[in-house]
Amino acid sequence: MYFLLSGQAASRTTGAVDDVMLYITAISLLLLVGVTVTMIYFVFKYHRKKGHKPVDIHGNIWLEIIWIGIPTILVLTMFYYGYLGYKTIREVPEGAFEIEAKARMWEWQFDYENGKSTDTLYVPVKTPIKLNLESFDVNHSLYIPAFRIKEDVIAGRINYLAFTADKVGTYDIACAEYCGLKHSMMYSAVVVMPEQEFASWYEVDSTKVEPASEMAENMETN
Amino acid sequence: MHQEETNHHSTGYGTYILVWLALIALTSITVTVAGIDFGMVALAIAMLIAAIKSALVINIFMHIKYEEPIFKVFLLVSGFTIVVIFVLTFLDVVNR
Amino acid sequence: MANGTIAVSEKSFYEESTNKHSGILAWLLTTDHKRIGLMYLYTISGFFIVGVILGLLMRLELIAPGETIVSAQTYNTFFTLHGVIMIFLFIVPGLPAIFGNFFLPIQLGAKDVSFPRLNLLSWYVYMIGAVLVLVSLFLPGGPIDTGWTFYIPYSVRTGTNVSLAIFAAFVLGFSSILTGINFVTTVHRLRAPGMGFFRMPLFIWSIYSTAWIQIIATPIIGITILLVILERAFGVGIFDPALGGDPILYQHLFWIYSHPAVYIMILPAMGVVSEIIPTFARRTIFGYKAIAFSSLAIAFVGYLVWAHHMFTSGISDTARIIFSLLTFIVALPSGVKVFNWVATMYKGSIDPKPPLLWVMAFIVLFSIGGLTGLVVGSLATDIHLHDTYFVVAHFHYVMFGGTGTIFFAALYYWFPKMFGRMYNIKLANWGVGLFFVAFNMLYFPKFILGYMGMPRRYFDYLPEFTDLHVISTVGSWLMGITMIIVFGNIFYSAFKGPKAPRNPWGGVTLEWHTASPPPLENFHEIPTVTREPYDFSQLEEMNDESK
Amino acid sequence: MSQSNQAAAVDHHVHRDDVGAKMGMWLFLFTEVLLFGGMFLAYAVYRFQYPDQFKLAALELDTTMGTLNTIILLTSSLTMALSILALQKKNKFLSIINLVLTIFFAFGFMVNKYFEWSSKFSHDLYPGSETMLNKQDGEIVFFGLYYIMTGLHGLHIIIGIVILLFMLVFVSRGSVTHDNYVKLENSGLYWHLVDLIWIFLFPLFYLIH
Ligand code: HEA
Ligand code: HEA
Ligand code: CUA
Ligand SMILES: [Cu+2]
Repeated sequence: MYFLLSGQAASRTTGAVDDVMLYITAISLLLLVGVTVTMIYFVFKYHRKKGHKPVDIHGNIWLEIIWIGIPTILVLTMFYYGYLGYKTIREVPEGAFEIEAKARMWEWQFDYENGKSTDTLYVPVKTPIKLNLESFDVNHSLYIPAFRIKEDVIAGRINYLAFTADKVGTYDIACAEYCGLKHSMMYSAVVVMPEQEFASWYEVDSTKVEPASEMAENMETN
Repeated sequence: MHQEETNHHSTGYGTYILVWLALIALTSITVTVAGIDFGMVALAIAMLIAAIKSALVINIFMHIKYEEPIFKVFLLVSGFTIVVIFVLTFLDVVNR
Repeated sequence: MANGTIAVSEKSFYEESTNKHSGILAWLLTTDHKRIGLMYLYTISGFFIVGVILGLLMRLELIAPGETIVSAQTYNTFFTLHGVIMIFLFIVPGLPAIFGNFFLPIQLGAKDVSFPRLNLLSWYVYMIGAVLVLVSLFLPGGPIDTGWTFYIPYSVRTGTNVSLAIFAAFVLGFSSILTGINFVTTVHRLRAPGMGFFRMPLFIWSIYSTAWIQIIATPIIGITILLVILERAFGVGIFDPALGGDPILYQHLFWIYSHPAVYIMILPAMGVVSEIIPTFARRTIFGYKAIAFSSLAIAFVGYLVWAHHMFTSGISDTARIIFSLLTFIVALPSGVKVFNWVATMYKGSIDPKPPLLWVMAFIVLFSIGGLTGLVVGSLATDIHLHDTYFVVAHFHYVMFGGTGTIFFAALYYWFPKMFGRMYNIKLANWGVGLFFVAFNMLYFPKFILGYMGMPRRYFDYLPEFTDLHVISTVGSWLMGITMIIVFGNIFYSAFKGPKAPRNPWGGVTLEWHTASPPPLENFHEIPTVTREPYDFSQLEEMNDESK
Repeated sequence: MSQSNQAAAVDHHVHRDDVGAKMGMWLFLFTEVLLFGGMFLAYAVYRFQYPDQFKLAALELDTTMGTLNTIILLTSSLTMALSILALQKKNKFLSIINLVLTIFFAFGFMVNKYFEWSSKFSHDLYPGSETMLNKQDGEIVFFGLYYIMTGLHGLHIIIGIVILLFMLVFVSRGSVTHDNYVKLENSGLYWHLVDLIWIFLFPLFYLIH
């Protein structure tokens, strides 16, 4: 599934999710093609024009067992695989770098431990990050498609989202929970920087809000 | 479908009055018990008593005892549904 | 299968009425289940077209990023209304209220449902709900803009007419409950002599299972909606986090109904499939009991999986894992059905007339929808795909490709019985073919969009998504043309089509034993059932009778 | 049961199916149970989240009033059941007396409820009031639930009164009789359900200490 987004996996979770996707899709495709081809084959083979006499077959207990049994095994493996991927997504490694991500209609705000506050998320590469999600008004959802992760930002509670970016670059952050008029414009970005660069950015003594990413600006003026 | 079929049993005025007395008695028990501090068990006792009371009402006042078996099956289905909803919701709530 | 059912056809139910009135009043005051079914058909089709036009407008807006034809607020009300109309006015009541009403009593060999007046009341309640939806559009405040899920706290904060619109959903739910009660009672009390549970056609089994979900699940949405209305009116604090409420509890309550509701939508459709395949393969159904019980199983297991809509909402990890597991289990009974249907074609004598073609389209489209349901049922992938176009694609495949397709299949299967006329077969074949192409063009790109990270309920989108959106929009135009052909054929034939015989397809369930259209009390004499539902050895006998 | 049902019924011109009617009523009652079930679920979740605040808030409720109403309602259930039984035994007079008593108790319940609510209101305890907004979250939720659940229950009592008044007319006019009383029986079922719900509401709101 990597082909869908250009480039290699942007984070650990990207690969984990894509693998599960590939697995389920492959099995599903097999089943789908199997069912469709069999059906169409029967329609031609037993077409009324050919004058077969229909045979009343009431059922076959073994067949029923097979087509309950095999799919059961298949879906259990799908579940398990999905569960493994999910663990990768939810586990917060010891000593993760914590950032408060706050949502309001219709913008994001990221507060760092040292008091820095930005509207774009800056993180060091290859470092586990934990975002604590908090809402000022209604529900939102912090979604980073490139990392294949999202978690709702629910009013009145604090959810979390964890990730480790593997590749330097800038990735979109979207809001994935409907939150009113400008829900579709509630974009921001996560800027993944080399560790050094991040450290020097982080140390610059400034609490002023950085300018929004270009993306967010473009969307706003639309 | 004739009347006799639905009007079968031998419930008399007396039975109803007895059941009513039992309901009143259970009510006073539950009120009294609530006055004593049982901590966590209190809720369980209160619910147990409420369950006994409703069993009485359903069985005798509402005649479920004397209806066709399918009615009891229905009752089980709806009771079961409630249990399912509670259990699965609490699966989330308790573990949050 | 039956004896003594030769309808000495004099008057059809169109010519005879349950009341003294004539003209429109004869319809509005009727207690005849067939007329009520038709009244549902007309009104529900009407709302379907409204919903579909909203869909078309949405596609037009989405043909390019930025504002194209409507403003963001209008777009938000569009998808909300599209969702509300499609779910509460079209697809939930659709098959049971139209075809269930019309054919359940006939297939049971009964004169009517258990509570005919209640049946009429359900239709009025439905209409009241529908009118309330429409009224909510025009009151100050404007049309509701919350999405059809009405999530708290947005639905408490927004100034649009949320209360009235969701109250309409409450009323519609009431109608749904009344229909469900009526059908369960009818199945238990009014089966013709000789018709044990295992001689019931599978359509009845599916309607019966559906009716149970309607009874057991709908009250939950009722109370949830009432709570939202009270929250908006008085600030009672049940859901509003500002007052101590829990928005996630709202989501639980909402989905406790709304997940089972998706099986209210699909089960009757599966029942219709189980009718059509034997008729056109002219052999008995494969695995009767497996299909019958899988309906009950779906109704039951469908109750255990609701939180798969909440995998990213912050419910506990334990809950996510168990709900994901249960979600995978719910796919099994659907699989059983699919496999048995295909097996029913084995060694049949297959005549691919339009109803069967619709069913074949259904099997493919529903399988795609269902199998992608597994993708979103898996925890890892759903975290990524939740609230993206992938989900939008999934549910259009199961709802429109599943139930919608079967809506047409049922219409094309039972049309001769309901209207006593026949439609143009060739045009009908074209309709199915075009539908299949248009459908995939319209919705398949949405899977890819979703995987690329396009969230749903988006008025505006990033430029890289444009191409796929354009394909989808063009698909919607093709779909529009298809719909005109499909509906046009039916509409024309209802007035001008050639007279249909009693049994045009060679079906054997009870409805094919009576006249087309049936007389007022369905049969001149209550039939006695002596065979299984799909026993085609009686076909020749039947043909002789009708001569 | 399946075979015989209809066979017996067909030859009657107008087909009457009392078991069917009762079945419909029971199914309807299940929907009521689930309607309240949703509320009880909300109650359970919040009681779990705010155990102490629920206790605190419940102190404001008047246990005596609640107990009194419980007894009234249980007694009305008795008179309801007696009314049906009396009619079955062809004692129309006793049936009417008991029906009137049932309605009387129902009114009594509502009067009691009225005083209870109005005393809350006079203490400025209602959703959105100033006193209320100054309370802790759990207490606000408790009162929200209290008003909605007892309010919804009260609404059912009022509907019940209307139904029972109709029954009173039917029984006195003789359209509900000892061999055709399924309407009265179904009204009874409804009435007992209202009682049943109260059996649970009572300890959950009035008896938390
Ligand atoms: C008719 C309606 C309908 C039906 C039948 C289904 C059927 C299923 N749905 Fe779907 N669903 C919806 C309507 C429906 N859904 C709607 C409307 C939404 C979105 C709501 C919203 O947010 O607005 C939704 C959303 C939705 C989600 C949430 C996605 C999200 O928001 O993140 C999930 C997650 O698990 C899901 C899963 C499933 C599953 C597993 C099935 C299964 O029942 C499918 C079973 C069928 C098959 C599997 C195919 C046939 C079987 C075979 C060909 C062979 C057997 C193979 C195996 C078992 C391996 N659905
Ligand atoms: C049964 C259910 C159903 C059906 C049939 C449809 C049908 C369609 N839906 Fe559906 N849709 C939903 C249920 C359904 N939808 C739901 C529940 C949602 C979620 C809402 C929410 O987020 O809250 C949704 C959301 C939804 C979205 C996502 C919106 C968003 O998230 O931003 C989109 C976007 O493209 C869309 C498009 C369409 C289109 C193009 C059709 C097309 O089928 C329309 C194609 C048909 C035509 C174009 C025919 C035109 C007809 C005529 C011109 C008249 C015919 C003439 C005569 C009869 C004479 N829908
Ligand atoms: Cu914030 Cu959508
Ligand atoms: Cu679901």
